[in-house]
Amino acid sequence: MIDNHILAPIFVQLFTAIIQLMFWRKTLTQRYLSVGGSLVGLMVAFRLFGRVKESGILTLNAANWDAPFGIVFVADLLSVTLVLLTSIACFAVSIFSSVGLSRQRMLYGYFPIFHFLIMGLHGAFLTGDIFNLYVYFEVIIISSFVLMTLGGRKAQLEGAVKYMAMNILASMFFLTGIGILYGITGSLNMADLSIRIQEVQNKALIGITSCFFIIGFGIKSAVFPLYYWLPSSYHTPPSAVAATFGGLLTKVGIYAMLRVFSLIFVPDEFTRTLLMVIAVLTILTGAFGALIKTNIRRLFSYLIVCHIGFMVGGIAMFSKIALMGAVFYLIHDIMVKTNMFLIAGLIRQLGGTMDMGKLGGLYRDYPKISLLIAIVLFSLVGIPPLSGFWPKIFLFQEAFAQHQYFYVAALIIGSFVTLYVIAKMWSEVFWKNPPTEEEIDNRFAPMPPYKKILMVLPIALLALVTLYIGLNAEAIVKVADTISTQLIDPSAYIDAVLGNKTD
Amino acid sequence: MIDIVLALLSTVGALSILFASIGILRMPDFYLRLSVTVKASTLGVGLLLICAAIMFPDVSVTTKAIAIIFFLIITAPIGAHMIGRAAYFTGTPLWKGTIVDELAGMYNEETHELDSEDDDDEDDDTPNIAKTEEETE
Amino acid sequence: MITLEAYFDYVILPILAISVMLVFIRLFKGPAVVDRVVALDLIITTGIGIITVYSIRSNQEVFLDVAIILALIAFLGTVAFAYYIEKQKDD
Amino acid sequence: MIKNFLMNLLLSAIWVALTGSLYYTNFLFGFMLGFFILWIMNRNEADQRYFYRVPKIISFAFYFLYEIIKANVQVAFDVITPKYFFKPGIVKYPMSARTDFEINLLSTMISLTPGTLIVDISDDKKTIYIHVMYLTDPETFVRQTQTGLERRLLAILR
Amino acid sequence: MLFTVLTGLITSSLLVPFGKIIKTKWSILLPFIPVILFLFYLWHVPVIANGTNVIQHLAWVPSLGVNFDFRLDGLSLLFALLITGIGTAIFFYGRSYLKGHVYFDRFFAYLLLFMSAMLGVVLANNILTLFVFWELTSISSFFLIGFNNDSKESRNSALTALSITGLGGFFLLAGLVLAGNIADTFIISELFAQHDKIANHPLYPLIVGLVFIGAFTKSAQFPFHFWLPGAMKAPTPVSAYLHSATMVKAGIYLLARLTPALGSTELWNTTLMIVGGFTMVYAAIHSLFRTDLKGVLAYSTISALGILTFLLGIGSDQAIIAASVFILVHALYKATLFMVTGIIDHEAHTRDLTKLSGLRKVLMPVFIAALLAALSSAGLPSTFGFIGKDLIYEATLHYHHNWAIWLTALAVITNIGLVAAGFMAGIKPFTGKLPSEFEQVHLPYKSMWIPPLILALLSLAFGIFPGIVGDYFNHQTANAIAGQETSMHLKIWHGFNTVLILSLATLAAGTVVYLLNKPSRAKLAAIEQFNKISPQHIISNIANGITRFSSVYTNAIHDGYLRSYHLKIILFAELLLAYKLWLGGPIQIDFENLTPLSWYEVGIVAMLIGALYIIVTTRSRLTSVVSTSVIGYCICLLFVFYSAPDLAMTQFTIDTLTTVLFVLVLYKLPPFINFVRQGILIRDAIVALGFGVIISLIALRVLYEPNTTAISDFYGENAYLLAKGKNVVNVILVDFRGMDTMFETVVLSIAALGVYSLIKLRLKSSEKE
Amino acid sequence: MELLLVLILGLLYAAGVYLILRRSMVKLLLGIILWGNGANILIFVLGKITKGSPPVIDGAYKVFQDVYADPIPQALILTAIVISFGLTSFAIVLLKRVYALVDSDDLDDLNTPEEEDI
Amino acid sequence: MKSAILQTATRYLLPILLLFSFFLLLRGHYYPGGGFVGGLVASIAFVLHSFANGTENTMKILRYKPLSLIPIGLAVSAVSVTFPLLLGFPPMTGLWFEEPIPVIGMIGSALFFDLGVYLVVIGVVLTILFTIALND
Ligand code: NA
Ligand code: NA
Repeated sequence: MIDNHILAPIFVQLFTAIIQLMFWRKTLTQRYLSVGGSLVGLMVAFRLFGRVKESGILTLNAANWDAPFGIVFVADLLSVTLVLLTSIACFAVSIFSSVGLSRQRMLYGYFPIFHFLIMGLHGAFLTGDIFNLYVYFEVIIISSFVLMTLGGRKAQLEGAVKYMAMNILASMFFLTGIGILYGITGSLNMADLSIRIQEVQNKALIGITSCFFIIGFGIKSAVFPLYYWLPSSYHTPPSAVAATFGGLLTKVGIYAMLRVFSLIFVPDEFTRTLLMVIAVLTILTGAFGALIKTNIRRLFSYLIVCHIGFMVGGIAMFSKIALMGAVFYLIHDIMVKTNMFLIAGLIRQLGGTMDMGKLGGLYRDYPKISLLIAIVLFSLVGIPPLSGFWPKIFLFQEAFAQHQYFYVAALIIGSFVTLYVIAKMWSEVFWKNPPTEEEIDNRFAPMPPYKKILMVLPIALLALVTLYIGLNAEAIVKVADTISTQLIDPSAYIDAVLGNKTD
Repeated sequence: MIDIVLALLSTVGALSILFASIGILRMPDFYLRLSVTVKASTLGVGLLLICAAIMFPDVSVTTKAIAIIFFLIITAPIGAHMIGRAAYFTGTPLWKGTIVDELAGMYNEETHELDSEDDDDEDDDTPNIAKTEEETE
Repeated sequence: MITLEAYFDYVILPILAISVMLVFIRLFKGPAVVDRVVALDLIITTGIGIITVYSIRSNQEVFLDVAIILALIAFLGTVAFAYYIEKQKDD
Repeated sequence: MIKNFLMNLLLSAIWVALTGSLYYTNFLFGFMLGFFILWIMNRNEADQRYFYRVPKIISFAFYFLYEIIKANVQVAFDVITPKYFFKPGIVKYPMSARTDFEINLLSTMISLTPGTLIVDISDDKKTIYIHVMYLTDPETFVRQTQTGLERRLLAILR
Repeated sequence: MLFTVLTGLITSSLLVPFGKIIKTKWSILLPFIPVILFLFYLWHVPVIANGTNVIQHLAWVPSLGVNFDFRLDGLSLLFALLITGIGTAIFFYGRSYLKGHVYFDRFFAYLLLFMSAMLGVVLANNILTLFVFWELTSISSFFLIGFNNDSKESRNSALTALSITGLGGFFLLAGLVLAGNIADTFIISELFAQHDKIANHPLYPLIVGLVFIGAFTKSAQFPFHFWLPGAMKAPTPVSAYLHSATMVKAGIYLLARLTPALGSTELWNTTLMIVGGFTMVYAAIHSLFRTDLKGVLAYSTISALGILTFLLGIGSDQAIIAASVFILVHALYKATLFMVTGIIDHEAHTRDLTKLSGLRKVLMPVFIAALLAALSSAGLPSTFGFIGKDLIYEATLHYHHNWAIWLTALAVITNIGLVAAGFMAGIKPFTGKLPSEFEQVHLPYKSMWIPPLILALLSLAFGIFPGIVGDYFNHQTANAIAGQETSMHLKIWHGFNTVLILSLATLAAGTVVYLLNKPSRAKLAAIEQFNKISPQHIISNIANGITRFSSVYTNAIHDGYLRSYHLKIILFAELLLAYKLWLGGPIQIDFENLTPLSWYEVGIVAMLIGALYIIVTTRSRLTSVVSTSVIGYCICLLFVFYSAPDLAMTQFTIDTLTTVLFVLVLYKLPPFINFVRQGILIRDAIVALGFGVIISLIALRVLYEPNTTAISDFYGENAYLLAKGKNVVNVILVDFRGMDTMFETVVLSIAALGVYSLIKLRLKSSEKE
Repeated sequence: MELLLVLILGLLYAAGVYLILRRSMVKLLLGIILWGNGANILIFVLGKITKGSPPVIDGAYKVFQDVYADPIPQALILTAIVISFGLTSFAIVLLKRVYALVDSDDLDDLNTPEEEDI
Repeated sequence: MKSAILQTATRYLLPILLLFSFFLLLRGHYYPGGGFVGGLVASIAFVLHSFANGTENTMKILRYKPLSLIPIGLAVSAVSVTFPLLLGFPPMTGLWFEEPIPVIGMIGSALFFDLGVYLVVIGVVLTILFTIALND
């Protein structure tokens, strides 16, 4: 079914950013535009989600050229779910930024670039063309570079250099992969590729090609042994930026893996084993790293790595149940990780630092905010019945069914370490009295009430979504079910894109 | 007939370029290399472009050829002057056989201003001429 | 009878290719950066020649468009190098 | 003078239109034809500068071409023979050219001539410093250039 | 039943906004919550006693099979009554205990949350639902143990408790999911029918292992027991409620609950017997060395939990009956003793057994409660404890192997310890001379001493009328555990038999031990000598080891050097690609289809290679930039040769601009320094060449593949006819694939904005975030 | 000759890798640029390449009369070139800023042990 | 450091290059060229001017900050992409005037799109180079 609304989320962000650029250095206008644009984007995303959920996969042939000749945009349930989640995160971060970010940064284009980033994410989720996906990846990375360096502090720049180098490396692998893929199939449309790749005689070559995508997306999603950029950099930018990154960027890698490996390179035995080994080592690496970090954001960074492993494991097992687990975890993770970094920002406003040793007493001083944060923390840990719990059931189920005991062990270790470090963080940051010798640089207390509300509101909003995911898991399970069905059997996707021509 | 003209023009052009390249390789100092290459190559390329103009009977092609020659003629000396000046300023030595350097000491080191008259109070008047062959290679 | 095509293929283009390589030797040897810049400039100029001949040879005038761009822009690189080599002396 | 030039252009355009073929050679032919007609028509007018200048330009072009070829051959010979014949040097050259355009044209000409290269112009735009390949002595070079290239050039421009 | 679970949850969350109100006199409302729930379950007693089960189903996540499936049978009912009944006592008690505390509201919020969770655990008829509540008990326990969060010890104990039970929880989840997978149902009552299928499955040992880890951590079985004494940092009402009467029994409950599904196998029974047996003896002995009242009680609790595990391990009808009774016995007397300890602590401000004595003079009613509880714990005939002990010995003596005697011996040793421990906690503080410092001690609020007294009296009453208790409560409990009808008839008098003799001997021996064993610091110090080999020590060593390893590992692999990251990434890529290439067999080249070689190309390529060599080796930045230009320029020429004028133009302009940019930025930088050793250079060169070779080989392999040109043919055919352009590349860029171009300009724009901000924006140090 | 292109693309990748393994940030940038060029040539050579016949329809005609080079890789590379220009220019400026802060382009110096306050 | 020769030459080169850049933009649909190369050449013209006369002077010629060209260019291309939506076509659909116009040829939305690209490229390149140059 062809539908022009597919591109609406992208264009809403694009025009928001362009209009903001026209109001260069008018930060108040930009703030209103940002929140307004995000809200419109959110509504558009909801609408699109509703349509796709009702009427199945929608497609749009850009420039009116039939697939595979033009660039096609495809809204299947996976895409629109991610678009919706991104829009929610965008809305929350947008509110948070409007009070949590220094005016200087706003003066130098924070908001337009933020919206370009969101646009890139939407584009990546919606496009049905592999090279177009590459372009969106580039939009994403360049805007993330800029956001990461915005402010230009030393640590930021140091982080940015590493972040940048390795992300460009990822793009290179991705681009090389696309080149080879085009060389063997002569096509770039993913649905078309899905068909053409089966006609290629040289199966070894397909295996080789898939490796480039594994490495490219592997770097993006920060899996072992390609993850280094993430812990090198995620602790450096402003929290609103880190929230966008932490919640969304690595997940694009996971999305791309889901898409490419379901549609083009259906994982063979080797790929699955490889992905599984990667998944297990990623979980362990993230867990080990998280154990020793005392800075909240560094800790969260390693937790991102750890949990990416959960999802990669789901992809590695590549069955309906496993993908349901991975997709559910993806949905949960986007909301929670975004929120975690917003929370880190809030904590920083409250306590003046992100070092657990120097923090303390937040539960005493801000009990209600602390409880709100607790909900998010528990969701992250996967305390049932909160959101992180449900996908693990699927993952355990499938891991046992496929006799992936290392993965089971890794899941347990990863979950446990998450529980432990989060409990430790709670104990240090919220329970412990703050060390007396240091003066607390509390920037929250002197804020006017409306600012305080605007700062907590996005966290509460995301926490609510998280609670919804956890308490109404049935709805999410159904979505994940449909998504994973579509992933396992991409014929619906292919028909929707090429439909008129195949028959 | 046209073929012969074309062959002749292109041969001269190509040889000019070849001489320029031999020149840049052989000349003993930077200024000589610069001096030798710019013109010969411009001439050579110009001749080749004239070949093209003759070869394609279109106005557009002739215009293009003329445009390119025109650009080369304008830009090549300017480029040479810019880089030559930079070289002199950064102290790239002249060949040991150089007989005179009237530019020596004329620059104001701070402002890069160049005088037309010799101010006697300028301290450094020694020409930047190399003593040995190695200094310029 | 030697055709003009063959003459271009086996005489002119090789001469130009050899020229480019000779210039490259200068670029390789230096010794100063200015030498290399001049070599680069000459390589590009020679390249314009090569493109011109190639365009004649393949009977495709569109390649001359590339030559125009080269002629117009190569100069900028030289100017930039000159400008900053000189500026570098200051600091 | 401008009027004559424009008229000449118009005539050549008409010629091209009449013959219906837009080639440079055809245009050039039309231009020459027009020049001739204009010259005939304007023989009695006071302002004859246009008709003197055009031949001057042409003769200057040939002079310059000759100089280039001569110098080129000289340099080429020096380049391919093992022995160096040149005696280079940087010479201070006081210009008569004054306007920017004149200076530019002059320096372009000097630079385009093989064996000479403008190194720099003084900031008061009175002197140019020229790197010369075949230098007997600076004074001779300055004198030859002043009487040769610069004089001919200025004659056209002024 | 759902409402009983939700009541606590809802009231708990209501305390967040209404916390201030509940700190006032309205706090009297709090205890009525458990009261109502208790009455509700009491009302069910007759129904359940008939052998009927009450079942409730409410869909929640049906696709996962996780629903609010509740089932009330004998086992659930017993626990539900314990939870709400003892809960009632604790709520009354705790309301006074914490009167005026700043965080009074929080305390009850946690407690209510806990109560709900615990009810959820025992009522759930779905293993995953059970697990949901199971974890909630751990969490609420975490908050309660850490309630005094100013104290580092409290926080650490909370963390330890959560870590141990949490880790167990994840194992349990894995085990439950696996069991559910095999049985194809998560409904507990349906699992029973699948017993044979599960037990015969090759993964059965794994299930049992995973479930055991969950149960043992929760129920403080050796070697996971040590979190429980630490948990005593919580306020005493919490210890009484969670850490003796209810939560720690969740593990026992789980074992009992799953016995019909997973039990009755060699593996199941033997493991439980070994672990339970060891725990009960180990903890009983340990309890004798403690000087802290709560410490004594903690260890005796562990011991009691060991007994229960042990009984479930024996698995005979008698053992199950014994277990079902002992759960109640223990809950009653231990909750009493804890509350008594709380009163002592509250009034005398110490729990140190070496100091406490003679308190009966000032705390008479409390002493009565304590005495009754101690006697019940000692198993004095006519107390409920006597019945319990009887049944235990009955079970061990009738063990069907010839091990009966050894099992009995273990039980006896444990019980001697428990007798002595009970006396230490219940009698020692009250007897002897009243030291002057305690003369000011007075009775607390009635609401603090009446609840323990009532529980103590119940111990007595149940001991006198065991039949009623047995028929109404424990019989169905035992049936539920056994999964079949058991023959339970509790009697106060069984006649003069071995069991009775053993009971009396235990009592006597225990009394002797109590009299001989004077708690002292020296003895405590003596037993702490063994800490080095204690599980706590070993596990914390392991934890430290893991932390150290994590540190070494993380810092080794994430060492801060970009080039080392790159090296790892590249090596990974090389290994992967090389392996795949090798799998693909020899490479073929189809020379027929290649374009002819021309010499000018060779010249350009040679120059390109030379330029590459310069870049790689030069120490001048400007030279490397010049050479990069050369490369860009050679590529531009190659693009011309291979019919890509647009590409050549763009490549060249962009290359020139990049050069300008480079020069603009670089002229200030000093020359390269040769930083690294020769060996590393060679290594890197090999890695780099390897990568290049791999890519080239892959390219050759692709070249051999036939080209598919359907799409480019379409573009070629329709560029002018449909898209009105003749430069097909441009038509692709602005029409066929215009979306790429649109967003590529966005990339450029962002880069420009980034450059602008990067250069212009300098944050003032005052501006953060 | 495709083999020549294959040779240089391999060398470009190799040189790129070698340079990104160095300590200098300038070399890192050059490495990335070279690698990007290698990728472009790879895309180029894996399409259908042809000499002397650009994908431009001859002025007088509406469709191609002869063989022509595959325009798709060209369009892709064009996009890729422009994108890498954006990335490169940003990276170059980042290098400038890093140099201003750290006073070196040595990547090994980019390890401030704990973060400064942001 | 200024060179009189360069300054004079730039005076002629700037208009020539700008003209040429526009030529490249317009003919892109038929011959090599297009918005990208056109924009690059135009910006190179200004960069050259800035080398000769100093960036401040070039900024004076431009009157507006090059940065402001970016949103304008983006808006032009974004509008030309989304405009077909108003007529019920998918975004980016090529819309053409019926009759060709001399010199330029067929006029259509693709040309506006390319114009947007052209403006963006100028804005981007000049922003980058001038920001750096002015900051030195
Ligand atoms: Na191929
Ligand atoms: Na091919």
